[in-house]
Amino acid sequence: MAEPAPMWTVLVLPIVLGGLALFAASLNGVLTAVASGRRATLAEWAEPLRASARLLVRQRRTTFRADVVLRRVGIAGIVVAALLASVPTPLGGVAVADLPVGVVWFNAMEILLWALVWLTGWGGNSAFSLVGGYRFLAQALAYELPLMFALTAPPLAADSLRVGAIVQAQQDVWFALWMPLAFLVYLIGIVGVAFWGPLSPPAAADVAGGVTAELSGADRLVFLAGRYLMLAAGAAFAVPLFLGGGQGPLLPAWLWSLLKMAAVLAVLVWLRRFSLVRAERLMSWGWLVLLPVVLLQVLVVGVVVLLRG
Amino acid sequence: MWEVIAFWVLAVLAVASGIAVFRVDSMARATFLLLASFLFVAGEMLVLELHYLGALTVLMMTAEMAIMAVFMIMFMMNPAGLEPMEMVHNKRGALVISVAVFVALTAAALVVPWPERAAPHPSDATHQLGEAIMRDKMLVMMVVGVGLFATMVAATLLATARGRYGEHAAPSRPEPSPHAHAHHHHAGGDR
Amino acid sequence: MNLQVFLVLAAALFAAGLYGALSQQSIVMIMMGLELMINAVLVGAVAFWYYAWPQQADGQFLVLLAMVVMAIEMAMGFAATIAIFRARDVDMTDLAADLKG
Amino acid sequence: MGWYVPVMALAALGLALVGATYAIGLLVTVQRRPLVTPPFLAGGLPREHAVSRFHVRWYVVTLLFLAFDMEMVFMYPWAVVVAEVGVEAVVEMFTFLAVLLAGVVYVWREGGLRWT
Amino acid sequence: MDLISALRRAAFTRPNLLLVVAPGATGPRLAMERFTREHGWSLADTAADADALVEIGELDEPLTAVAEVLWRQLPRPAVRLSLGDEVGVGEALARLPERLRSWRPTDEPSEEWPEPPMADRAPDRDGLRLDVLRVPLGPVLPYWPAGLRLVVDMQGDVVQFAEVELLGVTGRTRPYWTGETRSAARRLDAAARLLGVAGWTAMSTRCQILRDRLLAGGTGTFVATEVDRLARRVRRSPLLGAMLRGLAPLPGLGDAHERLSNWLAEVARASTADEAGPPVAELLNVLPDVVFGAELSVVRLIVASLDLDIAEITEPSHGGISHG
Repeated sequence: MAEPAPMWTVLVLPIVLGGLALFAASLNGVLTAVASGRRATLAEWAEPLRASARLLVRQRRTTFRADVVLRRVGIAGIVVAALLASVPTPLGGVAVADLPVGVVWFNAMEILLWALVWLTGWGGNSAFSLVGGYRFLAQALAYELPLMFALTAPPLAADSLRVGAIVQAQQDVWFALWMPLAFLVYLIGIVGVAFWGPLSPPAAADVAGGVTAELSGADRLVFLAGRYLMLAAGAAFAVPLFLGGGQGPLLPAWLWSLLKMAAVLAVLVWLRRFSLVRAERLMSWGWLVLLPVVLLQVLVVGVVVLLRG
Repeated sequence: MWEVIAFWVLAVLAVASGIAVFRVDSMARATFLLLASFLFVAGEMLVLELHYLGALTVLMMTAEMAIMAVFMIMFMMNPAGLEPMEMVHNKRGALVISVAVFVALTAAALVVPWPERAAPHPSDATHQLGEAIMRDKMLVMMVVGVGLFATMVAATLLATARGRYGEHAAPSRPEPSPHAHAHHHHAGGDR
Repeated sequence: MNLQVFLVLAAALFAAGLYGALSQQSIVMIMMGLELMINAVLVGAVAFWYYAWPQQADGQFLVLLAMVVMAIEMAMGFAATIAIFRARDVDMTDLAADLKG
Repeated sequence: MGWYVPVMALAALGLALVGATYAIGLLVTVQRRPLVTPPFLAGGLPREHAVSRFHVRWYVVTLLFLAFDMEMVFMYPWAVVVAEVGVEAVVEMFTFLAVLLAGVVYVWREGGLRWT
Repeated sequence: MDLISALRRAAFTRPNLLLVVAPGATGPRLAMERFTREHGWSLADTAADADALVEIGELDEPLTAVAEVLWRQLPRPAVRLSLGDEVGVGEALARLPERLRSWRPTDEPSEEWPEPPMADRAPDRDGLRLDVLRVPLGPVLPYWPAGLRLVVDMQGDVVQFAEVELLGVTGRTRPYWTGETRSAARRLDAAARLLGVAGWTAMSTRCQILRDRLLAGGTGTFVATEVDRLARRVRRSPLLGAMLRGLAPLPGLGDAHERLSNWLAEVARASTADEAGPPVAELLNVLPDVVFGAELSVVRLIVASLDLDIAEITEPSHGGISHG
């Protein structure tokens, strides 16, 4: 069992995750600019910084008789949950804490958003933000179980819940190659956890921004940053689980990890080009399509593990 | 050293949030105080190096308390506690009983000579658990599986209004609820 | 930090849950009290496994069972509450005491 | 216990970062006092408080999720010991899953997954 | 201190706008959308995220009341502008960042708001008597027809009762979409709004670009081929199909997905048929029935799929057409 990692990793993780989140926000800004017919100049890449400055300068806002305590717990909690979710994620072999149950820990941290996003919606005492919070739970009931089973496949093949062991087990072939369905269901789950792209009805424009309908100023900045951090944490965790962590020719391990994380994150950000999915459709797809598919995948992995002996 | 401090801090917080659950007015706060109590207990498990059980408690309890919050908000009179009301009966009697139980249990805990640690700890508690589930606890898991299936069927039967065979088997076009045009002062509009 | 102290913590959580279950009127609040009592069972099981029988997994398995029992209790409790609420438009235990002897 | 010291440090650092953002906000903002207004209702005023008894339509799925979620309790330890225990582990776990999937099919046929 | 002023200068280079549009003032709205698209600004979803409140066209008494409520909901710094026609849009917006930077806190009276009671309960076909929320949809919502307010009573997020109100109908409003190329552009504008509500922002922006090119006198053939390619992609998209198929089937108009496909097919064939669909008044009468029992997201899609131009209604009838 690897010994606990040195403390400097605690300082590196927020920098790496923050950088990935900023990259995701910039890429999203540029894709929107290109879709609107503008050229992808440096100003478009710097859009998130300008937006952050704007939100910091603006006055914060609350609704009357709103539950400010619960809303603040919801907003700040998402940032902390995203950071804690990346605890077992190794950057080229070194993680903040390579827990013996890294996969279960990541699953536990990402499910915290069930409580946190709903609290943000409830805390606004506003019809649109309340509807947004309940939409998040309706979606979560559809993608959460398939995501949990997708998270079970790599540990099954690596005989351990420790992320370091899962990376070792991918010496010859990456898990993404021989369990593609688990990888796909995992990515759908991550897009759902960060309510991004086709799964963004909890914060969609049709209900005036959903859970963000009453957020302004620093509250809005911390909430949207938390959402990007959670998307980055999910994309980053896909690398050790399915893409062989830091393994790759020529470049050092930590650089390979970073490149793969950025690539997965770019694909997830690109998903915003698609239209939304209604909660009712997602519910039947989740239970009647994703769940059997990922169970089949786990069965196949189990049989392969048995044959390999 | 860390362990003892962590234990005491988590223990006090767990009991405090457990008691606070029944003292707050807002149902949302009550539910998430209960979740906080569970998270502190999960912290206690991590202090005892039971990594799997600690993470599992956070995983399962967060989902359950989020669902609990949905039902609490649906069924409680004023969910946000904006108009505090007393929804209790014989509060004093309950207090006396629970304090008596606490004293009795604590006395038992301190008096009875519990068998101290007999054997060294397994290196990987999760592995030990997994081994047990697959071997001598397999029958229990099967019974639990059938129990869960029975729960799904029973809960669905109780909860759904329209059974598959009842008179409104097919969900017909929803009939309009009796709304007079000037509909906002209900006759029986109890708060 | 020994077995006795963990058991006192379990006793405290159990007493808090018992107080809640006895004093509240609404079915859903009583279920919150029951959940807190099962929380005490979790603490007790973990303490016994760590301090008394670490070589076999019965203590850990009891924690899993406690969680399963809690989930089944919640599912059935909510289903019953929905049924009563739909039939009688009320969720107070006092008004649903038909089976009382 | 050594594992969780960096984890707690990271959580504290996360809260510190959020606190710093709010502090910079207070330093830089044009108006420190937050604005208290009614909720945004497309230009209208609310007739009642939004925090109310929200009639969720998918409560049947929550009950199904509670029951099926308990499967995960056994799934993770199972994944760790499959290689050792061998065939009967896979057979047993997938009969367990088959029983639960039967429950899902039942709820689907009862119309639990459609709600409006 | 120069750091803070630098930050404040950077903060307002691309402000968010919240538009309060009078029914007839489609011209300035299109100019506004073109300006924000070309300069990278964005239209705010909610008052909480808006830097400026822009009143477009001639606002009658109810719409002015709406603007007043919204103005008090905008966090500071905030600027209030009103625009009559397309001419003044460009430089009025260009001056906006400067006005925001030079905003100074004036001691506005923070008067109290009327506090609403707790929600009330009502029966529901689901058998559970739970709370009902009255939510006025519109007039100021993303991708929402100007001048329409659909007051819905929701239990959970399912609509139990709907009532149509019309704001800003002053008898002097002239519909903007008249003439040959404009009715083709109208179809593209309606398609852009429906795709926006469905969350397909890339395709919605594409429709807006083609609409503006058509309005600026773009040669018919070039736009037609582009629209044909776009129509094919929209018709074949599985996600959009799952979203729109089967919504609000109306006699002679088909469901939301068919209506969208027909609009784009019409523009592609450049044969803007004279029968421009049923009159708006008739659609408004049908609307409360159609949205009854639907989820809030579905209601938004249905309203966007009907392409309602309130300016076509001449006599100001404020009597709500309600059913539920």
